[in-house]
Amino acid sequence: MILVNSNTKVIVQGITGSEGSRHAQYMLQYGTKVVGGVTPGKGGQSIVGVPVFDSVEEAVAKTGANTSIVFVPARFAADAVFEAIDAGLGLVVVITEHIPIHDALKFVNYAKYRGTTIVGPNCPGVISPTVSKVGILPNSIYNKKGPIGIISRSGTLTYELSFLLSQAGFGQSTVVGVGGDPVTGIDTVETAMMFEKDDETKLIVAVGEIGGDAEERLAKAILEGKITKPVVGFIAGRTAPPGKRMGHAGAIVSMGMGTYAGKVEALRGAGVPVAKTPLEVAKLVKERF
Amino acid sequence: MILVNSNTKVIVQGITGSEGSRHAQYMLQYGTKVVGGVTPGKGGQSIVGVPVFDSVEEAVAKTGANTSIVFVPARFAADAVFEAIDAGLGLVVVITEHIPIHDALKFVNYAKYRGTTIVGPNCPGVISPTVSKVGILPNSIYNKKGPIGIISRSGTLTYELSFLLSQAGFGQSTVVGVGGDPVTGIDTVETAMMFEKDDETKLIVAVGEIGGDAEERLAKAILEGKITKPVVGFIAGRTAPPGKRMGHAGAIVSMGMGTYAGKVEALRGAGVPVAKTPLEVAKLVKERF
Amino acid sequence: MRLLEYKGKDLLYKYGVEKPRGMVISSPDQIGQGLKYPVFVKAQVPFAGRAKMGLVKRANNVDEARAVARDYLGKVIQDFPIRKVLLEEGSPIKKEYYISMTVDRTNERYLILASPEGGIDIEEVAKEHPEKIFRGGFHPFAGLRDYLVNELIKFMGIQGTQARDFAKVVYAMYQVMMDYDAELVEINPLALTEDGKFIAIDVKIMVDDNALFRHGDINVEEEGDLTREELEARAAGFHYVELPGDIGIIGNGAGLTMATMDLVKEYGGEPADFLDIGGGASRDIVKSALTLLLKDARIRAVLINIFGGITRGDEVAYGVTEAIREVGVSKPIFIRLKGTNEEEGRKILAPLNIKIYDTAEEAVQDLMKSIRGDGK
Amino acid sequence: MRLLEYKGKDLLYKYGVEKPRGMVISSPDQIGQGLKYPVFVKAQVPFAGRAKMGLVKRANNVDEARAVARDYLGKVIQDFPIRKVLLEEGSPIKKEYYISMTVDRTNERYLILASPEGGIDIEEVAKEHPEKIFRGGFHPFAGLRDYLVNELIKFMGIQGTQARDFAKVVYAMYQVMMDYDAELVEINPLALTEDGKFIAIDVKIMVDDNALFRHGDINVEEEGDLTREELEARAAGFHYVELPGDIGIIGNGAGLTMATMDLVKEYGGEPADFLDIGGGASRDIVKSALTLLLKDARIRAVLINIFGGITRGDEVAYGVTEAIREVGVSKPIFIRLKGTNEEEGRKILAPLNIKIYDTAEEAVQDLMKSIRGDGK
Repeated sequence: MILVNSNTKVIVQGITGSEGSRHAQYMLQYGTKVVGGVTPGKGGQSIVGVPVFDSVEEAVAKTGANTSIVFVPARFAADAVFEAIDAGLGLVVVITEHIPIHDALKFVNYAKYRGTTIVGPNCPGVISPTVSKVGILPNSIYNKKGPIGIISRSGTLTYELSFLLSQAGFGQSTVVGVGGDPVTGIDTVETAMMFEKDDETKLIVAVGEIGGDAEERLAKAILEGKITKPVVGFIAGRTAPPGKRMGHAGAIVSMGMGTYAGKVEALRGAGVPVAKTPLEVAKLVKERF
Repeated sequence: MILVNSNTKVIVQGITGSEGSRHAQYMLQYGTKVVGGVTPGKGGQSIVGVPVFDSVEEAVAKTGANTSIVFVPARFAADAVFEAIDAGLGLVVVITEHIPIHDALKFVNYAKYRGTTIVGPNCPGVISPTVSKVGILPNSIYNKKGPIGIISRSGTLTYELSFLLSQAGFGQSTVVGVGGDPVTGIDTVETAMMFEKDDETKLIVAVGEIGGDAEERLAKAILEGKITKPVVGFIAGRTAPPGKRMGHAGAIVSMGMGTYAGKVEALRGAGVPVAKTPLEVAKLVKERF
Repeated sequence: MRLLEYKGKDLLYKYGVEKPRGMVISSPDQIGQGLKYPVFVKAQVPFAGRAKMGLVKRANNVDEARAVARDYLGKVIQDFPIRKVLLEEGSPIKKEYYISMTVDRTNERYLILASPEGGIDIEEVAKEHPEKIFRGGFHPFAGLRDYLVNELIKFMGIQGTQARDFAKVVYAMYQVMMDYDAELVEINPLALTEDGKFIAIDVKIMVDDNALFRHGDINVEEEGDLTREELEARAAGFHYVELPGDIGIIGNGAGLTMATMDLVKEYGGEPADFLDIGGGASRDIVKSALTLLLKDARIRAVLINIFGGITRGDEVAYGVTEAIREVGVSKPIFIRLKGTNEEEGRKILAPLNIKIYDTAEEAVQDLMKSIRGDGK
Repeated sequence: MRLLEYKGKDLLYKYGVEKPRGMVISSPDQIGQGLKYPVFVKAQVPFAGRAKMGLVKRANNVDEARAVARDYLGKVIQDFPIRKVLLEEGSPIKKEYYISMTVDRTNERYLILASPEGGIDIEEVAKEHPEKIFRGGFHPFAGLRDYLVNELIKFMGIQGTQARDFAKVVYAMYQVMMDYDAELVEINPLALTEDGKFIAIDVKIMVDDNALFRHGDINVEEEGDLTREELEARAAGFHYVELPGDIGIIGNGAGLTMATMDLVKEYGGEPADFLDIGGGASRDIVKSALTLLLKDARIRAVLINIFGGITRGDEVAYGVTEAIREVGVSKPIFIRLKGTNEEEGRKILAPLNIKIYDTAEEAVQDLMKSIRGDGK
């Protein structure tokens, strides 16, 4: 498994908000070591049985947390992420959506500088089934450990794929929702590289969407021999109309990349079978075992 | 030896200026592999027998340079350093003095982020005697290879110490002028750590000045066992009047650190003998061989 | 959000980038003397290909300009009602450049794209002559640096005092990018006039929707590119795109919604919409979404595909119940419900006698059967 | 460069930090009505301990204020001629805080220092009660972040709407720090008034000398802290500090010059100055430097210690020659010359019949002998 394991000790930033407290509860129910929460000005309270602190630094000092999950509203979220990085946390999972892209650009680079791994923003988080969950993925469908590593750029589609794979008998080592925003922390390729080094993971399922170049870069990494484990792909948006253009610049940068056809061609060119439906993913995985 | 060696291939940023061209010439005379120079808008010329390029990127592409030395005037120097970092150079020696501190703060941190080693600003550079010089240290006094690594915060005092040590029969592995500015790239402790790992270096001479806390931190690193090779110290300013105060803040931060007495006490506490005169340094070194 | 041309020009002008002499009007009566004719009358719309759509015209005098403006101001193009028209004097153009600044998502930094061959065919230039496109990235921690601007100037073949003026344009674009949370600042063409000045002939600025809270001086309705439909969806709290088919689709999350559309197509159906209720939707949002589709006469059946994470099955179920209570069940509804509070949701939906599916495939298969059964 | 109090307050005020009502004058005649008496009359000098030196006085009316101002404006204190006087109304102070922002050189970032116990004894507080000092660093790539300001507010024990006002002060300090290349922004005390407002009672801002080229709005002579001597040295191009002894010292580089002073002391001499000609000094600078010392009646002998890197021996030799040609050799000169263009320098100096030494020790030994020989 990667990113989260039995040593993961989590603080919840924004724990006094409705999403923060609800998902703190769900994580605890799943068995995650949620050791505290942070909401400035609300230190001293206790929520869902864990202590609330005024600052991440204090929370880390008192609980030994090594991971944080951020539920703070978008306009304050960047500040919360910087706080988590400055407190030296190794992993920060940013659930919040609608964070300004310039903010994300800053904290993603700052995290790299300081050695913090960021997952998200705008992501469902990370789960190592039966061991630990740092995210909002529904507990009920994650009850099967196994050899599949899932990387997904889409939130709910992640659950869909995990569910269908578990139903087909394939548990997961870790499921990583890398987030759907234009700028995110670890991306599809970096996550695939982690799975490549993880002994438990025997096969990688990469769930993409139209737009961006994550799948194209994944194909390249496979062709370059950086990823040798079998990969099965799925890309949502085969029938979607083209989205808003980012000016001529967008067209010049992408040069046709980002389309469904382009992504499928790239992946197939790297020997990655691409399923047409989520259910077909399970079929393609089965063929490889 | 550390930092510069026979593989060092240097470009001179600001080579068309009077200092740039003069010291390019001196470095060539010393035997340094000066492979080119950079002055925007002056590409295509040739100065002291080496080609001039418009950009560092171009210079690196055409010459295979891995090191740069910056003679660019203060108000444009930060830009030159950023350019060198972005071009992926491993070592950038910044000779220029009077660079604004906020600029230095940015490029020193940026260099760390991108994996570039910065020496300076406001420094005499680095020399591995008889092998390579990237700096402005006078050629004539560096003709003796040997077991002494010199670290100096002061420019001309560096030459003085090197001269007296060579006269006393002690050649140097590498001499590093780390620069006298408040914010510099590698500092005394980081340089000492490099010498610690360098097989050629058997003894470290640390040349300091009053002000700052470099010597205090060096003492701490020795006490922590990070530096085990013998160290001999010299600190200029025993009789200097106190300088300008940086407000109450300066007093609160320093809390008495930075004085001659404090530095000597710290170094002696770590077992480092501190010479009273430059000549005494040679004597103390001799006692340790 | 894409700013209308005139607003983009105003922002850049504030930072020192010249624009043609002109005026913005929202009524033909506002056109008086003061401009030197002929002028270009440009409908302010937030999409490309305006010239080819006849939305830029030349007018030789006030009367002609008023006539064109009157024509434009009545129009709704691509669901966008034209509310502003820009009148501009012509400029004596010597050469046209292309330049833009944007976010390089892959490398997590900023990117300058530019070409000495600007104009409407810039994408062709990029395709046919990629060597004529300058690509220069810069890191947020370094900021835009002179050395990169110098490289750009050299590439563009600009010299002398014009180099300095061009550098000012580039730094102005950078400031707008930073100060206004822009995702794109594009000038095309940036014209060099006969008398040696740089003028922004057309400007496209996209401001990050998520950062609008920091920019109170941007008026979303007046200056933005939002269509009526988008403004309504924004108010309702979901993301909706109309499509040509007859099967209504509701999903939570863009990926799952798109995958649901793909699945419908795979089984031979035609989606009538893309409707994503987003993450953690309230019952009100679900209710509005379903109501919209139930009232849409084109739609023969509705497929709701929910896999709850932050979205809760009970909230979805309440929203569905309320919509049906209000509008009635005019067409078959197929619901797939999994994830957070799935059980609670099923219980709430039980009185409606709608079958709740465990997988999307089963739901789509039954939906297609029902459509074929009564349609074919 | 340290800005005078009034200038520092003006800068912070521009960013929203309140200051006492008052006025700056450079002549007693400028004092009219308009202020509410009593006022504090504060000489604008760039050093600490002003209150204890009697440079802050209370005036109960215009006449008293004029008298005090007249007294101050004539004075030269610590070589600094008082050119400006600040008159300020008193403030009803409830509590005094200390806060400063500076560069953390060791950790290469910025640093906030603050204490709920501000005032003139802040250094005592720091010594006796280090736990009452807040130290918070922030990285240039992260910038000042709310979370740190929140921690600071908590530490200071500030609550309610005052927390918001205090945060504004901190952000204003940050903006001044960034926008003006400040090395220090210090407010002490920052007063909380009886009616709940924060007011900067005294302000100290140090702007990086090396960055003054970016700040044309700072008038170095009017608003800065330069003494006459420093202004002269700045014009001459070397760094000079007068000391109480009788041996003149010239060196190149601060470290070597200090080490030369140390060496003179070690041999029983007393340096009359610290004079560093810097790196790469021209003959003109060397000439001015030596002329200054030759003309100084306190000085009995001059020691020149040059180890050239970027400084060239020939330039130094020309400067020495020219100074002696102009002023004459009124006292013994001992020159140590090594490094870049040493040989050329020796040749140029040969006609002067001054012995050129190879090491500083030899030069100092001979110098001391000469002094003792004719002095004792």
